This record gives sequence, structure tokens and C-alpha cells, in this order.
Amino acid sequence: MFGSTAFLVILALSLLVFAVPEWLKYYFTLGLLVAGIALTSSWSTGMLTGAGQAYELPLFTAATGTRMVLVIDNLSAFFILVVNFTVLIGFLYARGYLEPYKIRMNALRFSIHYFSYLWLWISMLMVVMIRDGIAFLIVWEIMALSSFFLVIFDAEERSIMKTGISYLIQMHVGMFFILVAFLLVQQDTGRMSFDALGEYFSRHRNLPLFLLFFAGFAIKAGFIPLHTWLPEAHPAAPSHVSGVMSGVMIKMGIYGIMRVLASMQSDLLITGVIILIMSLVSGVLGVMMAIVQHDLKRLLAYHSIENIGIIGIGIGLGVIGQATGNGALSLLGYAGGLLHVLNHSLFKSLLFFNAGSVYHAAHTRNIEQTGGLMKRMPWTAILFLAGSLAICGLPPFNGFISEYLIYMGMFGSLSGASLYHSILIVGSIAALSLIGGLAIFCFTKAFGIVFLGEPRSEEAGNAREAGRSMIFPQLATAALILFIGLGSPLVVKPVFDIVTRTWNLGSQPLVTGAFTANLAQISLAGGIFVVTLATLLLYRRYHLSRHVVETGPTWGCGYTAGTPKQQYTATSFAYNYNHIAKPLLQTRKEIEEIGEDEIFPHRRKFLSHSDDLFKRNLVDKPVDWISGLLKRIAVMQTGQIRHYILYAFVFMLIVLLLAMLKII
Amino acid sequence: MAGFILIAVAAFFFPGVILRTKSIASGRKGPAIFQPWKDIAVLLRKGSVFSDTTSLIFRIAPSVTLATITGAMLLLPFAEQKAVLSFEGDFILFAYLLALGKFFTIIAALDTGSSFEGMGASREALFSMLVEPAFFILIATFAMFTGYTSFSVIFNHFFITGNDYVLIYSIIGAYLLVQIAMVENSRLPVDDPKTHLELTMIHEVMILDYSGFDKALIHVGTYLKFALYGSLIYNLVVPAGWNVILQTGLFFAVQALFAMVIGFTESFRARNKMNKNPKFILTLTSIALIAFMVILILTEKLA
Amino acid sequence: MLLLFFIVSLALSGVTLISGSRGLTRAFALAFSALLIAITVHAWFNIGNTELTWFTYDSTAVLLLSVLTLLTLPTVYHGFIYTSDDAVKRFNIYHSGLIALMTFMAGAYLANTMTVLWIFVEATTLAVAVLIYHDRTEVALEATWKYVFICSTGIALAYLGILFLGFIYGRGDAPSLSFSSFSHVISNANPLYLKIAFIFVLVGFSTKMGLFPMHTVTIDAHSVAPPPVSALISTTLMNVGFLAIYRVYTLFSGTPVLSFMNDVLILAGVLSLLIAAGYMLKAKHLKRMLAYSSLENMGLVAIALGTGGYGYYAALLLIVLHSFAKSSLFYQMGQLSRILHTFRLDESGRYMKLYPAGAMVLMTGMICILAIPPSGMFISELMIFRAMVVNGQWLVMALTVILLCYIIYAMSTRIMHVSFSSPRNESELLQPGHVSPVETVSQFILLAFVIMICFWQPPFLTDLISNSIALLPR
Amino acid sequence: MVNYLIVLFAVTLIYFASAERLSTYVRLVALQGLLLCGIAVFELKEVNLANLLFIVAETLLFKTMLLPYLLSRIIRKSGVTKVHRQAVPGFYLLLFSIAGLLISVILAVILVNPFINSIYLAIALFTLLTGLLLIVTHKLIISHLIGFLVVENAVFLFSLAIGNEMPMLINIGILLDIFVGVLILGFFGLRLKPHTNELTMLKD
Repeated sequence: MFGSTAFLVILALSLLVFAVPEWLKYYFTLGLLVAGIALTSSWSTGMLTGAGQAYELPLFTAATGTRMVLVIDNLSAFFILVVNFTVLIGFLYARGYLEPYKIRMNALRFSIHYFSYLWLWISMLMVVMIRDGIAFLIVWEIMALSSFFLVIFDAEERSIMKTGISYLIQMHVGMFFILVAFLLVQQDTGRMSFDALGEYFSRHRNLPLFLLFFAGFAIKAGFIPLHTWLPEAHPAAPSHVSGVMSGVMIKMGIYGIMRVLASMQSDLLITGVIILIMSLVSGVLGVMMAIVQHDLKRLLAYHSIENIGIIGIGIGLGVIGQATGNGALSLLGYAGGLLHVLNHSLFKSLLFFNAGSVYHAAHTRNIEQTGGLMKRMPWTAILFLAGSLAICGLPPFNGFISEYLIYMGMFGSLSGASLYHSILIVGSIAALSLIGGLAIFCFTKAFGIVFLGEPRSEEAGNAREAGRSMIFPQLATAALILFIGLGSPLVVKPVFDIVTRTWNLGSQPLVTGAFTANLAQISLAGGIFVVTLATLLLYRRYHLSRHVVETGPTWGCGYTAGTPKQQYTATSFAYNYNHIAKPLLQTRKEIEEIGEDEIFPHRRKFLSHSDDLFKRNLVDKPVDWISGLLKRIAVMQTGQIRHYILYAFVFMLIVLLLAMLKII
Repeated sequence: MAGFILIAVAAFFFPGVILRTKSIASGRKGPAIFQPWKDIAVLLRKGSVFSDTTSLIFRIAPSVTLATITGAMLLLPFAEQKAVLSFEGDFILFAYLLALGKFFTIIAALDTGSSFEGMGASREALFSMLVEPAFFILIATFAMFTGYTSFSVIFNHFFITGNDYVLIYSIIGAYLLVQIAMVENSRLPVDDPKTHLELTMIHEVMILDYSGFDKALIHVGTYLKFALYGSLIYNLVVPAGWNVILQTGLFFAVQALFAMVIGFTESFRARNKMNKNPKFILTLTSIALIAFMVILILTEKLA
Repeated sequence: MLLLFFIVSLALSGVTLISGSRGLTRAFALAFSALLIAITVHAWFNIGNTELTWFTYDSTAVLLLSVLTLLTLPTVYHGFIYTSDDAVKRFNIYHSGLIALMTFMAGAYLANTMTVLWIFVEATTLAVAVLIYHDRTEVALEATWKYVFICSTGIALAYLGILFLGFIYGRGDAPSLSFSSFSHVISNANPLYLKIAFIFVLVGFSTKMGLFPMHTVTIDAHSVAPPPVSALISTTLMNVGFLAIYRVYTLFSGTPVLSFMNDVLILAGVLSLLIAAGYMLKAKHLKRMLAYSSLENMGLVAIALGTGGYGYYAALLLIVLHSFAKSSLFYQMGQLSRILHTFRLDESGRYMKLYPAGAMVLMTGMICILAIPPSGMFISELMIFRAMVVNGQWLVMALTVILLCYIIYAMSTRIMHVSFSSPRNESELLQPGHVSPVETVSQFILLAFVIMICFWQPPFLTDLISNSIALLPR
Repeated sequence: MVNYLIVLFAVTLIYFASAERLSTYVRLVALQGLLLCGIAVFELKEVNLANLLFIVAETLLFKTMLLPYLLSRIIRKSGVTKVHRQAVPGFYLLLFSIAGLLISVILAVILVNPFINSIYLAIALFTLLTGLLLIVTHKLIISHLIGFLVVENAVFLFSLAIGNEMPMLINIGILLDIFVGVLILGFFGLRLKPHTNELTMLKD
């Protein structure tokens, strides 16, 4: 069949990246990318418009009992499109972003980078298309591995290398959970595939297996408390990579969860509640931790956790809806979650690309060192603003649409709900609104401190606007964001279809119809808002043109020698908040007190940073403990022959003894 | 449409009434009702001064805020009259539009690069963030109680449920709305617009650098916002379906009452200590939870 | 044919010793590899036949023999490079030792009798001792001494184990019976004998296989032997040890002691993993770290054998793939030492800048050896876990997973730092040497094979493995 | 007759445990070779002549003459006369070897089997244990070598214990084993510094 052969050819050609001459590498990779995107997108659009296809690749002999078949159903089609768009934009952006590294690094480094990028993309596509267990695990790991190589692009930095490796390990651990889950399925059904899940679920309790899968996928997706790799890896990676990782790669975890849920049959209520509560925690804590970050990309990373939480809330509601037989709730929940996957992939990648441009311009990711970039790099600033508004879920941008759907699922299910249900729902409503508020707090801070006011450092002072090749891709993303925000009905309709087909909820013309109508109204409101704003601005311009306009210094309350140092910093902006959130965040300050005898206090520096409680207590401590143990065990290589013989001697005696005592 | 116009009209009297109340309470005669609007006219006649630190954001922010408020006004019904835009979940749009306006006010304040305004911005952001849940829980209780998710329908069915205890609930709701309005418009006890020390301001300090047209827009926005909340309160306490004249009368009565309440609070109450404010705002959330309990009882889920 | 092979190759090894010129020696070595290839092809064509009464071309033997043959040419090639600037005498000694070693290993693979197998194993010890001592340094001497001493002691123990088989049968020549004729005798034997015999054999040959109780000296041998030799020690020579244990295991697998053997194997395997993890976390010497990684892999093989079921297949696959991946890594070590002039981790770094091709080999090999997909070893690891799930050995599984994660951490940290970061302390500023990237070709080919296994397993391989585990209980 | 020899053999083993001087060790090794020769000759009745010669050769020639000679050379070269034990004092070592004897006897009883002469088995096991003990408890390389030789004697006894004839293959095996022993002594014993234990450069 043409499709599969073409795909295989692309896989094979990807190896040539190492061969082609240096100047050609980028374009060669781009060519492959575009070709593959055209191919797979055509598959998925074909799926969404018509019937599903399956493409068999002649990989995996029967020895492992697996056949590598690319199956495309609604869910995979959706994810394919999401992946393709972000990956393409990311790579276009990368051209400008990687320019400065060309002097430092030899061609091989770039080949590895492009190759890994290609394979990250390919493996993500395969992840969403493959049903067979072993094949899935392999591509799942390839995804982790390629992203690992992408993260450590700047590998001379020991810290980056450390981060990358811990990322790799955590991905590996997650893989083992999925592996065990699959093996259980195989032992029961004889098949190791997503298709066999239904059979398993029909015979056994669903919760335990689901929890295994969930643990594995949640590590990838970054649900708290399994998120610990995320805020480390994203800042370490180059920005186009972090954009792709945060935009689409962590969504693969979501995909897996959805895939498993699609074939679950019992235990739905408890499952839904678990997902919902974990997501609420992730959402709230994620954004709470985001606020106190000074590293721009780290802040964005924590926001990915928050958004994963929002997606999770949607999914959880969907499951609860299925459990309580509330079709509308599950439809809205799943649809909201799915749409938020798309939205988040857009605005988060946009924000990360922006952060990259800022990093290149100001040579720092610490927002305390930036400021006043609005005047120096206006395009980036505007795009960042668009992204922030979208991520805060403010109309008329796309974030609002998905959050609206989720909200409506909750509000709609309130009337006539049972006591516990309504308590749960009202709780989540409050939490979601709190998330929204906190997000606004965080992004007013981020945008305000980074782009507004006066520059706080030399580099920020003479920052230059990013090149065209970095701006245009972002413009495309921003345009899509605005389009989804204003033309939501066009987008939500297919999403509804996907959801109804995937979880076969049965078509619900009432709900879908009603909501397309509502969304039309929202678009109308957005339109009115935009028009009003435009007229206001026009009139304002007219008015100002007829009145005298002058500029002067910012009013300093009578103090005239103001310096940029006096501006409000990110720390001081979050000061009040810190007071409230202290118990949860454990922000630590480092300052040296002024001594009694110090008449003329010398220079001091004030340092405040908050590290991740979960990382410290759930990952670092146990890991260090075990490794200490292992190191203490490893004392046998004494270099003394008699010891070496002794080990054998003792081992034999012990085993003999055990054998005598019939223990083994 | 009626709702929209009435709110606009009410906005004309609202600030004046507040001023009058305060001056009478402090034993002065006080300015004319329309004095605030005269000030705005003055502002419109003046030119403007912009800080050379500021950028585009600072210039467009007031217009955006005003636009969001007008957008929000379109979502509010009056009596049986549906709002201009009425659909399921319009209150979500309502809240988020106002949030959008707030967003721009805050970043505009940060745009000036002045430490005062940054301080104000941080406080504003924090408080408005804390007040969000209260509002949403309140709305949630509406939805639970009536089973509808649109302002117009909710308020139409509010008193039709035939449940006599509704009154208790609507009083709590009204109280909550008043407090939320106070916070959102940064009046006492959270913030005192008449204070003279920048360090103790919230909203006023954020607009220190505005002048002329933009400042006028900001003031207009504030007044409209008051009326906005006023009409929400009105819809909550007055049953729909009486005749229109009476309704209109009651509408203005409620608005006036609301204004006077604000006036009296401001004349007889001192502003909170700044770091007491979060606690105060969180109490609103807990009160909202009480309202939720009440609804649980009213809908016989908790019995 | 076989007789011819033995005679000719031993003759070759002899004449190499006295050959006058490097070129001649090279010619001999190449001739020998041709001979080895020939015998392998011959073996392929009559699988199952017996020659000289003591040698049989059974599937397992052919499998391991082919592995040896595939590794011959690269080993000889890298050997040429490594010894190129030695005196002719040492050059000759090296190659004659190499030829002898390979001959003995081939013999050990093909032996169908415990005693013959044992004799050849003993012979390999002597042959490899020469190679380990090649550098003539104090350390080399110590390593050789330890290796020979411990190996011979261990092998003496193994011999006791073999003699125990005699007790079962009651006839002195029992150990000299071929496995096939042995199997029916075993079935009604006193389990205690079998157990003791197995323990002796396991512990004894663990010196060769590099498994837990007597792994210690192989580690030392790795770290001082010339890289191509280390490649052989940690792959084909370990396979010899594995084969000996595997033969006995197969022999006893029909009897009630099966579960006992499984438990012992798993115990040894887990302990090996434990020690390997601990030492890799402390490793300061690149080659030693690789040696410990061999220990880890052998531990996995033991566990696989112990879990049974799919584990058998996994064990053999693992043995094969490990041979390829690890040998290519050790060949790379040869080039690394010529570029960085050291194996100490704290003095090596920036390999990616100095020798990109080599760094690629390091990283690819690392991925392969750590069984991270797309490494074929992942397949066998997966099968091991599958077997564990079937048996419900959750504790073993958890231990294995945790230890594997630590091993991945330790190894990747070190290799990546060598490839990218700058050395922690550049003690002596030696001029980095120059090596042509062409030398890595053979390594890439081997690794490519390992990766290919992950996606496509050639039927002849799968058939061979399934045939060789046919005797084992399903 | 044979049994006396065997008992004597056991006694030499115990003597090993208590001996203090290396020269004693050497003598003991030689004595053991002699004893083994005697045992073999008495035991293997219906074995063919060639084979018998073979055995006699390897016992008398190697075990009784060559090895002790090499050992004494090494000792003279290194000039150490006394066995330096490590932490384990001789007294305990004696206890250990007694325990070893008990264990091996018990094992032999457990393993009793119509085909095996369990006295041989017991002594063989005891020899093995003693050899290992020598290696494990001693510091000096030379004592390690001696321990290794003792282990080889254990192998020899085992092969005798199996039955009253000695197949060719096993012979070859044993011969190889002895050959290795000789080689180790000849090569390393003279190259290394056997009176020290400084060979601990290779360790982690």
C-alpha cells in the first residue's frame, strides 16, 4: 500500500541526516518533516471525514508475536494533527534559534539534534497510531530517548546533562508501569495490545490495571506528584524543543489515559473521582508554584502542569459523566479536555518560543534581569501577550473556549445531582476559578516584569528583536489561537464528533446543537467586544489628535532621581502572595543580617527561591538513600584473593544449607 | 437591551449618590449629583501626559477595560427582558470579561515602571484573584437552585420555585454581591479611594499616571461597573414578572440603595489593614460556601 | 573437518609464535579467521551431527560459534591496530595467544561432553592469561595472576561438580558421557547429588561467566587487558562460562531440582545486579565500568534462565546481543585510549569534540547495552519481565527494575560526561591523538545489528534459538 | 591398608591447619603426593598398565617431587620461613579444620551411595575444605599456592572415590589441572613477590 511504503521511506531517509552536507541538513530535515506531515495529516483528515484506515508496516517479525500496524481512529487522527502543527512550527522557529550555536558545535551535534527531532516527531505519531503493546512500548521509549537527546543539546553544561539523565530515568520508570500493565493484559487475554484491554476489563476489576496505566502515563503527562521531571527538563532544553515537549509530548500521556479510558467498563465513578482530584491538585499547585518562579521557562513549565490539570479535570468529568449516565457531562468534559489539549499545545508552544527569543535577546532566563523589552522587541511582546491571555483563559482567545466547555459541564450537571456529586463539582468549580485567578496573577507578573517598565540589566537594555524566521511561525500560531477563540463553533463541532465516536456516547444532537449555538453567541460577543474596542481606540486617537499630548517621567511622588532598580520586581510583585502560600511552597530567603557593630553596612545580596516539595521528598530523598545503600554494599572488590575465594565458599555453604533445610 | 440602557442610565447617578451620602453623613451639603460627570467632562477637555517609560499597553489599557465592561453589560438581563446576549453559561463570559479588563489595568500599572504602581498592581491582582471563587460558587448555587445556566433564565425562575425560604438565600446572595462589588471596585473596607498616601492605595495608585481622556475612560468604567453589580443585585432580590414601571422604579431604588450602602460604609468604617485583606476576602468565599449549604438544604439534598 | 580445524589452527598458533615478520603473522591470523569462518559454515550445514565422538554441532553451539566467528575479524583487525607498535616477538605472542584462545573457545562451544568442555575451558584460561599479560606491566602481572589463580581454583570446583555426576551414574566415565546419552540417567537420580553438582558447576564456571560469586577477577582482567582482548573476555569467553552452566542446567531441567536451580540462578543473578549497580555508581575507570556492566548483563541472563518460560529465549538472545554491543564498546575503548591516553573518568571528556565518530559509538553502544529501545536487548528484557509476570515473581521484578534504573543512571551519566563535558581535572595535558573515523565502521555494524533485532528478527536466528531451547521445559 | 593411608592423609590435612613453618607445608605436600600414589596403586586394581603408569607418574613425579621442589625454591628465593596468618590465629584454624572434617563426614554419610566409597568421599571433601581454608585464612601468596595444590589433591581423591577404574578423559583433566598448578608455581611463584600480599593494586 502506498501510505505505509511512503512512511517507511521517510523513516529510512531520516538516517541520511547524518550524511547530507552541513548547509543542507536543516532543509533536508525540513523536507522530510513536511513530507511526513503531509502524508499523516492526509491520513487523519481522511479519517475524520471518512472511514478509518490501517497501514501495516513490515516491521516486527512474528518472533515477538507483534505486528506493527498503524491504526488511525478519531482520537489518533486528532492527536496527529495537533502533533504535526506544533512540530512543524517548532522546527521553523528552530532555524533562527539555533543560529548562534552554529559556531560552537560541530556538524555531528546538529545531525544528532535534527535526527532526534525527526524521531521525536515520528515516535509521537507512532505512539498515537500503534495498538500493539510491544511496538507501543518501543516507540514510547524512543520518544523518551529522542527527547532526551534534544534536551541535552547544550550538553557541555553539567547541570543540563544531569537534568536530561534524570528525565530519561523517570521516563524509563514510567515505561515500566505501562509494561507491567500490558503484561498483565497479555497474561489474561494472550494479546498484548490496546485492543485487548476491553476483553480484560470485561473480566476483571478495572481500577488496578487502570491505576498502573495511569501511573505510567501520568509521569509523562506531569500530574502532581509525578511531575518532578517536568520543571527541570523544560528549562534545560532549547526553546523550540521545550515548546514541542510541553506542547505535544506531554500530551502523549493524556492520549494514553484517554486510550485506556475508552475501553474501560466498570469502576468508572471511582476512577473519575481519582482523576478529577489529582487534576485539581495538579492545577492549583502547579500554578501556585509557577507564581514564585524567577526562571521564565521554569514558570512556563509549571504552567504546563497546571494546564495538564485542567485537561485532567475535563477527562475526570467525562468519566464521572459516563459513570452517572450523564451524557452531556461526559461529552462536555471530554470535549473540553480534548480541545484544551489542542489549545494548550498552541499557546504553550507559542509562549516557549517567545521565551526562547527573550533568552536570545537578553541572554538570561531570569525575569529579574529583564524588563522594558516591549519597546525593544514589540512583536515578541505582543505575541507573548496573546499567549498569556490565551493561557489565562480570557476571551476572545482559545483558552476560554475549552475552559468554558469544562465549566458548562460542571454547571450543567449541578441541578439534580446527588449531594456528594454536587459538593465535588462545586469544589472543582471553585478550584478552576481559583486556577484562573492565579494564572492571571502569574502572567500579569510575567508579562509585566519581562516586557514592561525599564530594563533591569545591560543585556536587556540593548536587546534586539528576534529575526523574521522566528517571528513568522509564532504569528501563525497566534493567528490560530485567535481563530479558535473567535470561530469556536467550527472547531468544537468536530471535537464533539471525535468524543462521541471515541467513547461511543451516542450522538447527542441536543447538547451539540445547543453548544454550537452558545459558542456562536460567544463568538458574537467576542466580535462585539473587538468592534467596541476598535471604535474606542479610533475615537481615542481622534481625540488625542485634537488635544495636546506630552511625555514626561513617570510620577515619582516628588522623588525625581528614580532608577530602574526601584521598579517592582517579580519577587516583590509576588510578595503578598508568598505570605499566603508560604506553607505550601516553602520559599526560602537567604540574606545576611546587619550586625550590631556594622556602622556602614557593606553590599549585601538577597536571594529567595522555592524548590519543589514533591521533588525533594518523593524523589530526591529516597533515591539518594538507595544509592547510598548500594554504594555501601559495593565493597567486595578488595583486591585480596582470599576474599574472592571466600565469597564463593560462603555462597556455596549458604546455598547448600538452604538446600539441606529444603528452603529452596 | 433594556438592561444595558438602564445600567448606563444608573451609572449617571451612582457616583453622585455615593458622594452625597458621604457628605451628608459627614454633615456637609456636598456636591451636585452629576458632579463626577462634570469632572469627566473636564478631563475630556484636557490634554494628556504620558510617561516616557510607558509603551503601547499603557495607552490601550483603559479602552480595553471599558470595552470589557460594556461587553459585560450586554450579558445582564432586566426583569423578564432577556439580555442582548443570553446563552448557557453567559456568566462565565461575564466574569472572564471583567477579568480581562483587570488584566490590562494591572499590566498598564506595571508599564509605568513606578514602584508605587507596581505595588498597587500586585495588590489588585492578589485580591481579585482571591475573590474569583466566591463569585463562581455563588453562580454555581444559582445554577443548582434553578437548574439553569444563563443569567436571564436563572433570574426569571428564581422566585418561581415557590420555595418561601428563597428570601434567606437571596439576602445572603445580595450581601455577597455587595461585598464582591466592593472588592472589584476597590472601595472600603478593602481600599479607600480617598486616601492621600500612595503606599496605602490599591486602585488609585495604579492609575496615578493617567490623565485626560484615558483617565476619563477609567472613571466611566468604574461607574458602569458599579451599576453593573447593582443590576445583578437587583435581579437577585426583585422577582421578575411584575409590571415594567414598577420594575424600573425598583431597579433605580436598588441602585440608589446600593450606592448609599457604599456611601455609609465609607463614612463610618475604616479601611482594613492591608495584610488583613486576604483574610477578609477569603471570608467571602466561606460565606459563599454557606450559601451553597443553604441551597443544599433548599433543594432537599441535605436533609 | 573438525579435526583438521583443530590441528591446523593449533599449528597456526604455533608457527605464529616463531614467524619472523609482522606481515606473516598478520597473514596467519587472517588465515585462522578464514578457517574459523569455514568451520562455522560447515557447522551450519550439518547441525545435529557429531564429529570425533566428543563434539556435536547442536543449535546452541552453532549459535555461539557464529557469534565468535562474527567477532573474529573485528577483533583481529583491532588487534592489529593495538599491537602495531609492539616488538615483533610480543606481536607474535599476542596473535598466537589470540588464535589459541579462539580455537579453544570454539572447541568449548562444540564439546558435547562435560569433561571435554571442562578441558577446553581450562585451556582458554591459559590462552587468555597470555593475552592479559600482554602489556607486561606490574598491574597486568597482578591481574593475570589473580585471573589464572581464581579461574583454576574455580574450575577445579567445577570439576568436582562434574565428578559428582559420576556418583549419580556410578560409573567413573559418567562425566565423559555425552549430554544426550546422559539425560535418561539423570531422571531417577538422588536430587541432593544433582543439587551439589549444580552448585559446584555454577560457582566454578561463574569465574568464566563473570557471574556473582566469582566475578571478581574477570573485572580486573577487563580493566588491564588490551581492549580487543577485553572485548573477547567479556563476550565470547563469558559465553563459554554461560554455555557450561547452561548445559548442566539443561541436563538437570527434567528433574525435580529444576526449581532449586532456578532459585539459585535468580539469587546469583540478583546479587550480581546489586553489586554491578553499586560499583557502577562508584566507578572511576571507564573499562571497569564496562566490566561491571558485563556483570550486570550476566546477572540478567542468570535471572532469565532462572525465571524460565520465555526467559530461556530471552537468555540466549541477551547473550548474543550483549556479545555484539559490549564487544563494539570495548573496541571503541581501544581508540578512546589512543585519543584521551587514559581510562580514568575524571581525566577524560570532550570526546564528542575530539573524535565524533567514537562518541557516536559510545552513545549508541550505551543505549544498546542499557536495553533502552531501539536496542534489541529491550526485547529480551521484556520477555524476562513477561516470564516474571507469568510466574508472579513480583519481588524479583521490582528489585531488577530498581537496580536497572540505577545502572542506567550510573552508566549514562559517565558516558555522556565523557562525550560532552570537559574533564574535571586535566592532570597531564597530553596532546589528543588522531584516529581515523573509518576504524569505527565495524563497531557501527555490530551495533546496527543489535538495533535491527529490535525491529526485525531474522528467522534463522529465531529458529536457532528456539531449537536450542527445545530441550528445556516449556 | 588403603584405609590407613587415607587416615594418614587426613592427619596431614589437620597438620596443615596447625603447621607454622612453610617448610613443613612443603614436606606435607610431598607426603600427600606420596600417599595419593599409594592409594591409587592400591585402589585401582583392574586398571590397564598405561593408565596406571600415568597415574603414578603424575603423583610421584609431579605431586611428590616437582611441586615441592618448586615450592622450596620459591621459599628460598623469598626467604620467608614462617606462615604469617591474618586475623585468624592457628587455634581457631584448627577448630575450623576439625569442623570441616565433621561436616565432610556428615555430608559423606548423607550422600552414601552404593557406587561410592564414602571414606574417600569424606576425606576428599575434607581436603577441599582444608584447601579453601588455607586460601581464605592466609595472607601470603605462597600459602595460597599451597592451598591450590591441596584443592587439586581433593580433585584427585574425588576421581578415585568414584570407582575403581579411571577413565582416560578424567585422567587428562587431572593432568591438565596439575599442569596448571606447575605452571602457576613456575611462572608466578618466581615472578611475583610471594612472601608479600602487596598485590592489591586492582580494586575499587
